[in-house]
Amino acid sequence: MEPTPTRAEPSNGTGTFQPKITAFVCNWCTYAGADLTGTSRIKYQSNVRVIRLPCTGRIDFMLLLKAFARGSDGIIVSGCHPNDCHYTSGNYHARRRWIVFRDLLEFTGIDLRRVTFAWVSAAEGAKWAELVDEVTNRVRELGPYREYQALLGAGIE
Amino acid sequence: MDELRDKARELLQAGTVKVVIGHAAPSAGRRRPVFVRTPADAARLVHDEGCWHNLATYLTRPQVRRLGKPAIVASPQVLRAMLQLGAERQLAEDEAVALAVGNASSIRVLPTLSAVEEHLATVPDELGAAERAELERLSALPPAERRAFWEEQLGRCLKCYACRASCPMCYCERCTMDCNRPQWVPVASHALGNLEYHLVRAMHLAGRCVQCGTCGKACPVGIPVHLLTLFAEGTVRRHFGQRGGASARPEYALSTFRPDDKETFIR
Amino acid sequence: MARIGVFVCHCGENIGGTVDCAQVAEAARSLRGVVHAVDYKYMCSDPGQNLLKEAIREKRLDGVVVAACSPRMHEPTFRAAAEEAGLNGYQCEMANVREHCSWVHEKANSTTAKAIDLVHIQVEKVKRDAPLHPIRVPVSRTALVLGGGIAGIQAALDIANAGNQVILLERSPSIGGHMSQLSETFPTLDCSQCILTPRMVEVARHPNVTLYTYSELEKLEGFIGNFKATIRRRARKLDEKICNGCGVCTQKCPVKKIPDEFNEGLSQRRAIYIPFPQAVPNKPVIDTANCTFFKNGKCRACEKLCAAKAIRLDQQDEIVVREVGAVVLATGFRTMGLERFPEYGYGRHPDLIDGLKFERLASASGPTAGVIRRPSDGKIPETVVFVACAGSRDEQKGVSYCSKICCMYTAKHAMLYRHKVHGGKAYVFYMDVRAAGKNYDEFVRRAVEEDGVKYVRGRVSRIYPDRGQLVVKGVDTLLGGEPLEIRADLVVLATAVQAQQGSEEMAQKLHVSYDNHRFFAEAHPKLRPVETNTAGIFLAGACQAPRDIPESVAQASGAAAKVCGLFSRPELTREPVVAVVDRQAPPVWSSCVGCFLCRSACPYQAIEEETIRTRKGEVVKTVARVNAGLCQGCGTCVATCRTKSIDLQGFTNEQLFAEVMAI
Amino acid sequence: MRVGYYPGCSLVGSSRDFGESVAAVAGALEVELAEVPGWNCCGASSAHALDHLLALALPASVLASAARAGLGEVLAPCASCYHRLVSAQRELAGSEQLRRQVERVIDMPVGAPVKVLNVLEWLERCIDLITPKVKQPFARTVACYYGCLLVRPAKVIEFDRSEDPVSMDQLVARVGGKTVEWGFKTECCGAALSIPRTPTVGQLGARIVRNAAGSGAEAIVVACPMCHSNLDMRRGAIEEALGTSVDLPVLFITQVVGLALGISERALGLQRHFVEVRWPGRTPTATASASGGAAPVR
Repeated sequence: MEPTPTRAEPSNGTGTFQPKITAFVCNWCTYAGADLTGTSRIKYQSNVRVIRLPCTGRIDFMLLLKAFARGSDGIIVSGCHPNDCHYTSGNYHARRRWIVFRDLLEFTGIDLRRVTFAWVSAAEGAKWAELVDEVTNRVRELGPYREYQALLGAGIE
Repeated sequence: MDELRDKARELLQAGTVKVVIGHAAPSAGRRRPVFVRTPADAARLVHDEGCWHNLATYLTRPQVRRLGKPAIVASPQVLRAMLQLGAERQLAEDEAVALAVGNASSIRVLPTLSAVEEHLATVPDELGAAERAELERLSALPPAERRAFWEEQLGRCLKCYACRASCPMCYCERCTMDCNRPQWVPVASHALGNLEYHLVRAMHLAGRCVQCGTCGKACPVGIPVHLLTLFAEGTVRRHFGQRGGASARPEYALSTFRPDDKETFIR
Repeated sequence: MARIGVFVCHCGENIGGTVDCAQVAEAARSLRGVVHAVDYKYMCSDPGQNLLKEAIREKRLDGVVVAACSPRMHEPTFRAAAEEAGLNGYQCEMANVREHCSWVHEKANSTTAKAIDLVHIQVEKVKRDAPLHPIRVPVSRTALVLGGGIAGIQAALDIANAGNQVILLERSPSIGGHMSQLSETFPTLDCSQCILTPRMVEVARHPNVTLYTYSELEKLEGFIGNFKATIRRRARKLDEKICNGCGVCTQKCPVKKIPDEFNEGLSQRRAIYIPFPQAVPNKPVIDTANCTFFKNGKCRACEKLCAAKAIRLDQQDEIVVREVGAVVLATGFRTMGLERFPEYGYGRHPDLIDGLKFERLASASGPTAGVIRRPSDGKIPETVVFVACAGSRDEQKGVSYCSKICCMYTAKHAMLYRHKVHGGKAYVFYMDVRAAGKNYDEFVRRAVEEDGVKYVRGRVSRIYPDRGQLVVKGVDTLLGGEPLEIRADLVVLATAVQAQQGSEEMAQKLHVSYDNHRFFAEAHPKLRPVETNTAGIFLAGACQAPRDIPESVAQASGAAAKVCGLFSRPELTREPVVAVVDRQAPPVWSSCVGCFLCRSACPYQAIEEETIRTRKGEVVKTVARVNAGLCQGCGTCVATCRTKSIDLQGFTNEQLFAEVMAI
Repeated sequence: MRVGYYPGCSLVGSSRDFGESVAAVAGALEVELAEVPGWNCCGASSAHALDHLLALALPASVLASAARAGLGEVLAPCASCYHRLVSAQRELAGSEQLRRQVERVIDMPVGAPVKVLNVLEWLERCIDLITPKVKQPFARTVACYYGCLLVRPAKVIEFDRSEDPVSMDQLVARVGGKTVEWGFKTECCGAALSIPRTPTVGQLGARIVRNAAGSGAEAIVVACPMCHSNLDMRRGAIEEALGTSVDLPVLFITQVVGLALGISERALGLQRHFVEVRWPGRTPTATASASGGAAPVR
């Protein structure tokens, strides 16, 4: 992948560590919820980058691994609350996948404080803002995910 | 042992099967898979502690399929693998005859998957004490030490894929690892790629693993990779009460769900 | 090499005020594959859109990214613009730098940096956008309506009147459903038969409607626009075309004393019978379970007596298969059986009846010609107690919901009784009166104020026979909870409305979901009330939840409108955002191994089997195929597939991978 | 066969006839009744109205002693006792914290779960011992009256059908009797109001007796001391409410079974009844008043 002007850690000029947060969200609930945060002009920190998918059921666990591999310090995965899935059951399947994947990450010693799962509905604009700020602050506390990035060693591409 | 050979001979003589998949002892101590195709050769069959391959692996191999209908010397793990293969439509109801050995003192000939399922109902499906202890030990470690442990272990991985080749459930013609658009996992043996590979393996076996541990035994550099799959399978059993190799019906824990699946971490 | 254009919108101050749009455009220019990048005040304005179109034409762009508002806002706008300029609409992506950036962050470099990242993500995505084309599925313009009650009849008529073919399927020998059993209807007290029978005749006569009574759906295959319905037409044992419905057979048949279903067992019918005088079709049917001939091969009285020689004792069931494009489920409801009420003696007592029985007693065409007589001895009851919520809103009975129609028909019953039996006493035990609806509460008030029906707010704990009467033990919670006993000549239970017999099997046949009370589930409780989760299958009437007549009719027309919309074009077009299973050249053919573990992950049963054969026709293997007609594009199967053999158009693995790598 | 036995206060006091008939039947069936060592009051009818903890602690200590004595099953013939024991058991099983609290009060572990049996349950279990021993089939038509405590609340008691129980009817049938269908199987008899509001008990009882008689029963059969005393001892009040006298004796199910097993009426305590059993072919024994029971309250 070619270098881009923003490969450097985002910085708000204060010099404090600015974590890179990648969010995988479903189109119908969380993405719409984040839109609502915008239309309600609720402010939150700018460290998050949102990847939009149709449904949490589409979120391949490999994507989370790749986000870490690409240097994300924290990850958010969010979709519709149970029962609210636009596709009726995508989020239920996702939930099972997450239960297993999360246990596995823990077992291999990956820092679970850096992976946050949430249900954020299209009406929960405020919750989205809280979620992002909470995760950003937590990950900032934790600092860069050096342990994982160390695995990168030589470039992986 | 004699009984096993007799049964194998009978089947071949009767023409019920064209090949018997089992273990042979080329030299003292060594055990390797053998494909017996003549009644006379049945004498080569051995079965003892030293036979660790999960022979079900060969049931899906095109080269073996070409030999004709097989009988297979089947430990409980092989039988479970057969059921799982059945559930995944890789093995038809009466496509292979199982010669059930192990817990049951005498050999039982199981001509169909339903027979296998019936037989397994009487066989406890438990993790070996050693594995359970090791899993508990690792789970008890502080995260940092667990990470260190796996970093050290997986750091030695050569990406030779012996674990994959030895696994009865890794029959896919194109594994995620061989998928290059996109190149999900870097090909080279590399700390990160190795970790990713083994995480993928574990995830793909969760809910399908028959807990034979063959992958671990197959590793040339002695990485306990089987602990990862055992753990993932254990998670599925713990949370969803579903087991890999429990039946020939397609009930894959990760493509089914219950609205009341319990979890504590989603906020 | 990609030729991507990037267009950064200021949205006036909305974006421009916080994000340095010029810098974003400049940064975009440096991205590999980007050959054109500009910023503009209002991209969605005409000049803005023209900017986009011109650039597409002049720079021969094969993909554009519009960095502006949320795609949920303007994606259609810009995709349309792109199309006009000759670019495939699905090669236009939006970077959401307003809702997700300028509106939620302060003016700062980091905010601009984020905007640049968001653009970069979309650039990587659009580079890998394949041109997609709306999926076209042919539609056979025939609708199958299941159930010949008022809902089914209404749906059938509406669909047929719009010029489409309809097959109306009814399980029993005549259409009409529960409504045909009713005496008068609330809140107008007009006679049910009088308003229903014309509709029954109309639908039967309609040139576009094929009526299959005494028939059942065996199975339904296929998908929206292309269902294949297998129907069993049960043998009436007579030739409908020849039979002139004279009815001689139904009077002369020696087998009497069979409880009459239509009259709820209050009268008796013969083994060959016409369900009721206004039945449609008005042709008899032989009840083979009770017919002497079918028991011991003797009799044949009907055959001998039939002047038209229409009886066909050797007639067999007939299986017909029909192509249909849509299905309307209107299978109706049933009421809770009295055997479910031990506290009321299991309804063993003849004078303890349910609402439908009372309808028959009150109906002019009923067994008592509309005179209210109690079943036990035909005496005209001097005191009648009506019990509302018999089973409804009662967890003990497994019914947590309100049956909705009981308050109204109980008021109607009490009213009718008071009209017919002057000086008779009518009591209604109720939890609370739910009379929401046009002229509904007025109706109940009338029962209380004009017709002197005594409403008692309280539950009935027990009903037991005592010296030729029924003692109703209850409590009046409005009179300080005083226990109360009423000696009644007749007791009418407003039993709970429940899902139709066999609704579960029906749901499984049609792959539609149902709630925990076995009512069919709508696709969305508010916004898609007449659709099911299975495309092309719609709901009408009480098979979805308890409904009264006006609601059933309204919903039926709603479902009909959906069907007509679907039939309005020869083929239906659907979003091409669907999953596809990979196909490759021989000898691989497909990386799918056919484990079909993806199947149960699909909420829409869209995953089918496809057997791949060589040119010589020998089977290579059976692999998965996604039915584009059914797939809704959630992508759950994609994430489930170990071999990465399934991909989701518009959200492919390559795209998402690239997006992550762009961060 | 051996079963734990919790008589409670009634069976050794106001309803000795119940206690005697239970013992007599058990004896005839060669079932040993192992009395719960050091049993105490179950707290019925007052404790749970006053103090929740007390209402739990009393039955809990009975259960604990039973468990300690290694009794897997405990027969509690009195419906109130049965009701209290089961309710407490359920509630404690539901709350770890409550259990610990109660254990502190009674100063012993609640211990292994004990299966509490009411008299009908017990007789059902013994049915194979009973049927072969039936000497003179109980050729009578009776109304089985269950009252409120044996089958309610359904969620807690989980015995028989709360609205329309049948276990007693089945038992009577097994020993040769007939039972009538009637409307008052589980209606309230007034229970503890017997003393504070005797006239009310009279009215409630009146309806029960009237309906039983009206449906052709020769006797009412009960499985609860309260029901019995309210229908038998309070017959005076009942007849006042009815305005006439009704010759309708009230028997305990154990007495019915006992009679069928050929046990003497005296052993079954029949003579303690206030409403004498006057059946054709039966030689009246001395009436209750004569046999030194409490005088009928009129």
